[in-house]
Amino acid sequence: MNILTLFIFIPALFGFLILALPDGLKQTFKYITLTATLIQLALGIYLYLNFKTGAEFAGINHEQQFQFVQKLPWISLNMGNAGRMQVDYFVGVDGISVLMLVMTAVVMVIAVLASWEIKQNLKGFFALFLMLDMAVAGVFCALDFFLFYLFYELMLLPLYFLIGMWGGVRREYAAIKFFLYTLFGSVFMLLIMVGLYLSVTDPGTGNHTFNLISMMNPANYTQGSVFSLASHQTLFGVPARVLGFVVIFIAFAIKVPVVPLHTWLPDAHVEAPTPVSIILAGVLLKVGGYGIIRICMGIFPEVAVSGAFWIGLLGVISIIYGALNALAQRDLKRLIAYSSVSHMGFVLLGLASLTAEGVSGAMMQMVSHGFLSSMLFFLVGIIYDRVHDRDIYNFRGLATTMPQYTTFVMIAFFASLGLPGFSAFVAEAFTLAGTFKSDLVPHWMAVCGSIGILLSAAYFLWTLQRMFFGKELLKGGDAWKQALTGLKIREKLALFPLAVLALALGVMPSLVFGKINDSVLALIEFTKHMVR
Amino acid sequence: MSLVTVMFYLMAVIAVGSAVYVAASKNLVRSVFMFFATLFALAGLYVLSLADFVAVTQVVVYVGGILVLILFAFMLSGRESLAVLAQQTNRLIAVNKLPAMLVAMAFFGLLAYVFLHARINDAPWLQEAAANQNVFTPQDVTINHLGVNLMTTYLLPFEVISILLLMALAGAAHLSRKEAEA
Amino acid sequence: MITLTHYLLVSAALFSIGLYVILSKQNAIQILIGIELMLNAAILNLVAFGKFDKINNGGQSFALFAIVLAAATTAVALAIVLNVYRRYKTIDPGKINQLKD
Amino acid sequence: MTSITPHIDSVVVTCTLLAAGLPLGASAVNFLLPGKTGRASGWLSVLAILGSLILAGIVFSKVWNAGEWSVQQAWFTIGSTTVYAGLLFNNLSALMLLLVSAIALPVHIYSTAYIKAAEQNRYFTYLSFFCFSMLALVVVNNLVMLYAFWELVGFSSYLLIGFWFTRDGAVKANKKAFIMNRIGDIGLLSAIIILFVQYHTFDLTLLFGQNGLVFNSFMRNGLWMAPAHQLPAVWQCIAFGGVFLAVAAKSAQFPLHTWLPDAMEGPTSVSALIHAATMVAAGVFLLGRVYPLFNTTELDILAIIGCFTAFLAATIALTQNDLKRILAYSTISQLGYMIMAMGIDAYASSLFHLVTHAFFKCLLFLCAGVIIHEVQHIKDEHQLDIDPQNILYMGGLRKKMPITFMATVVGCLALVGIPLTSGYLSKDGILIQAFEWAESRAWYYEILPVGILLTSALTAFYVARLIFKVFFGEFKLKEIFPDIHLHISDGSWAYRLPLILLALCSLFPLFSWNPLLYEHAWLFKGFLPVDYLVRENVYHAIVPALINIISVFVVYWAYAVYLQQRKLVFSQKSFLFKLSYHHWYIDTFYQQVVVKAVVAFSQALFWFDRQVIDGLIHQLTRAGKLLAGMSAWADRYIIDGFLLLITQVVKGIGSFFRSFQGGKVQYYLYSMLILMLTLFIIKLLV
Repeated sequence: MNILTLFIFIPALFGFLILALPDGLKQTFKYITLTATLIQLALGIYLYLNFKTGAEFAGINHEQQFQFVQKLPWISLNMGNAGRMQVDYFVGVDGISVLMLVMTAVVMVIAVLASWEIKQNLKGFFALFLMLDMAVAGVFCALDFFLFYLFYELMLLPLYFLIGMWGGVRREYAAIKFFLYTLFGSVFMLLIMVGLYLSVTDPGTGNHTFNLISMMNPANYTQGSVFSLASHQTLFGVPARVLGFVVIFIAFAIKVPVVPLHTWLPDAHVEAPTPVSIILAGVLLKVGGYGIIRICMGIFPEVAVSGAFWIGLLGVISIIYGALNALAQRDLKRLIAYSSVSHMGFVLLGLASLTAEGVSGAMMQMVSHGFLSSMLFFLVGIIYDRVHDRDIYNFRGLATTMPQYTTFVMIAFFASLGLPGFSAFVAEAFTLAGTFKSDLVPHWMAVCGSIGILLSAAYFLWTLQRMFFGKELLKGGDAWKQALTGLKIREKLALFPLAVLALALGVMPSLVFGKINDSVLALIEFTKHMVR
Repeated sequence: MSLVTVMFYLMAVIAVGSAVYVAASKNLVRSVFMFFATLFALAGLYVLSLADFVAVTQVVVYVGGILVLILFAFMLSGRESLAVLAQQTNRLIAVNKLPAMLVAMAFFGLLAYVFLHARINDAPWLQEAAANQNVFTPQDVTINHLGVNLMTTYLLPFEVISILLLMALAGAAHLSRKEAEA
Repeated sequence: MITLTHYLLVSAALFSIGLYVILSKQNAIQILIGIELMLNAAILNLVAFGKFDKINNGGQSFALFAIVLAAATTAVALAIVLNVYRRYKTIDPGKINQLKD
Repeated sequence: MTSITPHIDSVVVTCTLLAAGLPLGASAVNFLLPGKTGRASGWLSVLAILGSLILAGIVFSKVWNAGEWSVQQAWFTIGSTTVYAGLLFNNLSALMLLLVSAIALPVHIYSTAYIKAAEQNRYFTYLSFFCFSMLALVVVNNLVMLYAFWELVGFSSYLLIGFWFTRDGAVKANKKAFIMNRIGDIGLLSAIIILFVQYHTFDLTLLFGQNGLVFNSFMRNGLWMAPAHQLPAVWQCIAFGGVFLAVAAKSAQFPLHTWLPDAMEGPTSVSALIHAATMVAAGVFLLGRVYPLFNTTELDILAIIGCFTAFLAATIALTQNDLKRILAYSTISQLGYMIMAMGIDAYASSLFHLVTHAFFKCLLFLCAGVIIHEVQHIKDEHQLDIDPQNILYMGGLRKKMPITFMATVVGCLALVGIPLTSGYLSKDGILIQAFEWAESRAWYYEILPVGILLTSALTAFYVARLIFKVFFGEFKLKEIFPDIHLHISDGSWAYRLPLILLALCSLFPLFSWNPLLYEHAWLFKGFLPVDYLVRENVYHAIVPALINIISVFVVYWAYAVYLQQRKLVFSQKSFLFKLSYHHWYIDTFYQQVVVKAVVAFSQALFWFDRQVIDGLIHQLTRAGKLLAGMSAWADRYIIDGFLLLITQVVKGIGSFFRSFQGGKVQYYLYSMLILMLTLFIIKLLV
């Protein structure tokens, strides 16, 4: 049995188990889910440890360089004159995706631990949760565009219900907004996908193929097809490949999210229950970044190069805009949501630079943000569970009431604002270094990006000062004080590993860089090669 | 203008005016009594048309017979119809009457058109009658001649109508009789 | 000078009024009155033209017949009206519509 | 470049690592064993720093004047760049290592008495962590790690300023301190990135060492040429600007100095260690590290800023009433000296002053701490509503706390620069070199040494004011509240020992056998190029004499004003007094203009986000809904309506004809009549 297949479908298996069990056993559901995610985590660690590095395992555009590959024919339809329609079940990892998988596994465990507070309709919740887990894992493994798209869309459905049914007051609004936004992006991606399918042939069989890796090789495009590099076709007066890039980029930019397309995020985060917020911020945003690397840059590298300025500009705008917006918030969760916008802006900026430093920094930022945003949302969830309020102005002096909690908050905040020793610092510093080094984006973008670091200090410290320090003063008075108990074992169990991970990645960045370096270098080399 | 002319117009106006009142009045009793006026005015017109006997018959049969009959029927039909009638809005031109009004006007227009364009006064048989002295003059005593004619020239119709009257009498009596076994 | 046309116009007016009454009234007795009006209009014509038949007295004779017939029909009609009233408790011809599909 | 001298290598490296690692260990132990450890945690940290001091001494003895060398090990690889973790040994690192641990030890001892037992665990966690960051900062060999520890000292400073986190003032101050330092940090980060891109390395030795990369780069045709890369010349200026921002933030130079006085909200021992002696000197240290980067213009800017800051802070210190704030502004002022010294090429003097200043300013703060501690006791005992740091409540303390008094006097004399103190040696060196520097330039450069001379006079005045207000005259608090009991003393040995130690270090013998000539100080020589030629000129005689005469005069004047109740020249209502008292309104300006503008801007952006961007989305939604509504309407009324119309028409025709068969007599009549009429009309028309 292929380990990736196991990784993907373990959650589904347990999901079916939950569906099959009677409602009387509903107290066991969370343990079942926890077991599933723990198995997944174990598999993830196994993957990480056994992942071979070296230039011959770089992946990116060489199918044979991927590891843990499984390729099975899945849909094969003889369509007469149109040839055979061929969709493969094709999974595999390279340096870029293996880290995403490990991170996903960790975040999922944390999210399950955060799900303890869910009280209603447990069966539905955990079944959807595991379905989401499966879809996310699938997205990161899939090397067939069709499969990728399938999992990509499959993520939407459980999320819609998870937000819409277990969310806050305006959950329907948020869920619909989220759903429509994402669907808007992905529907057009479908068109491009079909266009690519019709343009690309498998060199082995001569059939059209959805194989992502085949799509990266210009030689596989049939002569005169829409997306062929040589044919310079235009659609609506725009070069077809530019259009394809832009459409797919918009789809993933909505996920990231990039500034003019971000407004679903604060609403979705604020309304979503804690575990869903964690998954949303920890994993789903990274699907956007991962997609940009794997698909936008992989298939349309020359457009990524020529459009680097605009991508970088969007990144810089996201960084500063998100940070300034965070500064204006009084809802703690919304503040963190906007800070996510800001931090994910670094990812975009790093990717735009197309330098080894920038792309590695962006990858690091994704992993780092995965852990840190999970931690932040978990922390907000803790306080929200206790008093059902998260307005910053309603709290003061929490450090006196909940010292341990405050310690974790401080770790999370300072790690997020890029204190050296934590992962975000390495990520942001090298993102900026890569940006400055790059010939594709102007130097001033790096300087502007660094202003985001300053602003992040401003909003996090303001929150700390306003909410945690000073004389104890709670809006709910003694009732709140009673409710604001110290951390439970379960909560510590979730927070502690995250803090340790953030610290470990900051002190030993090679944990990440060591695995991704070959792939990143290959990607850079590949884009340069394509441009030539 | 001669007295005859004046009388004609007077009678005509009374006849038409009272007829209009009959049509317009919501009060059935009033309209029935106003119908008297019409009938009297018509009797007057008969006289002016030199038909004294017809005028007398008109008064006797209609006023003395038919109208009394109508009043009886009306009273027998009970308060209810009165009440229904009293409820009707007292407007001359009610919307639901408008089609009827229009049709009636149109018919009047039609008739007037025909009468005005027919040039009846110049009809050949009238000229002939005038030439043969076959026209009543106010000095004539008509009633003798009429009696003779009824019994001679118009004997058959006279008898047939008598039988018809008898049948009507019997029929009316039969109809108005209380139904014992109904 | 009063000509035939005058009589005809008066009779036309009476006829039209009778017509109107018949069309618009919802009371059988009033409708009957309308019929009488129309009959009288016809009789007026008979009388008016009868003036020019001194020898045969056709107009006046038939005017007499008509008057008598009118009386007869009225009597029968009223009897019918009474019966109708007894059966339907109304004398509105519009409401006696059992023939309607 | 990595000239490893084998025989001292391993010992020195181990010692250095241990010296930095011991406080980290102490900090970690304290952090992980929270709760009721109480004083034990304090002693753990003291032992750790004592160990550091000894190790630092060993390192110093082996590294001082032994050339420059470094060791390193690959840390991680990113792309094709390998980032190393390594140590750099030269005179500067060795000296700083020793200095930091030497200052830290007395402060640690002092703190064991100063901080309540219940809070010691947390306090020493932070303090040891600071020592670790600071010690590491001075020995690392590359810019990435330099930046990391640079920010970590800022972070530990943040923790310590806000140590009493229930006080609003403290937490606001630490937020301010961190954010202002962050401005410097991003400057430094930008500079590091620029250097990295330009030279493809982070290594300090490679960059700034003898014949390093920086020496081999030059400007040509508006381009900044380096061996491997070139950038537009403006980026060199930006790199300088970044470094300057970093220095200004960390060393509290204008315009980023306002955080330092606020930082006095922290415990006094912290102020002594971090905000007087060590961390704030890190800016000067950084300048020392990257010194070769700057060109003449940039150095001039540094000198001007330093001189201006020195003057500015001195004028502010004249009128402050808060004991610690006076010292804080004095610190800013002295840091200005150092920066200026860097700017005028007096590299060695600057570092010399850094060291001497560290001792005497730390001493002054600790003295202040003792005083404040005693007043605080009175306050707590009698439930008085007073500010224990306000010098207006003090007076006549010299008899009650003789050791403190003596120590303060020594510190103050050193600060003013009276002969026989260390301050005299270092400060006079700066002044003399300032005059020399100005001499070789245009006349208007003279404003710098004159300004700094003026600042010296101002220093003498505020120092005298402080001493007279605090130690002479009568105890004012007793006058205001006559029924209080006083039992003021110098405190326990944990207070006295550090004071005595530091006071001794503030005198000349530690630095030079000759109390009058700064050129003879061993420390000074350690930073000079080998071929440095001592230029004997007239300034060496005139300047020290001038300063001392002025100082003595000013001190006497202050004595006259404050003790003999002569009238003050400046009225408290005058503009100058207000300007000084309100710190030149700089803080007000930042708060009112900068902060408010940023906050307002962020609110506006949020409004924009909600109303415009999200509003656009909502409008789109509404448009979509409208479209849907329209098509639904069309579906219902046009497409469906058409079918409905047909049925309606058929039905209408049907009922029209049916109405003729309605059983209503009058309708039959109607139809008959209308038909007749119609026929007639047709007949008539045709």
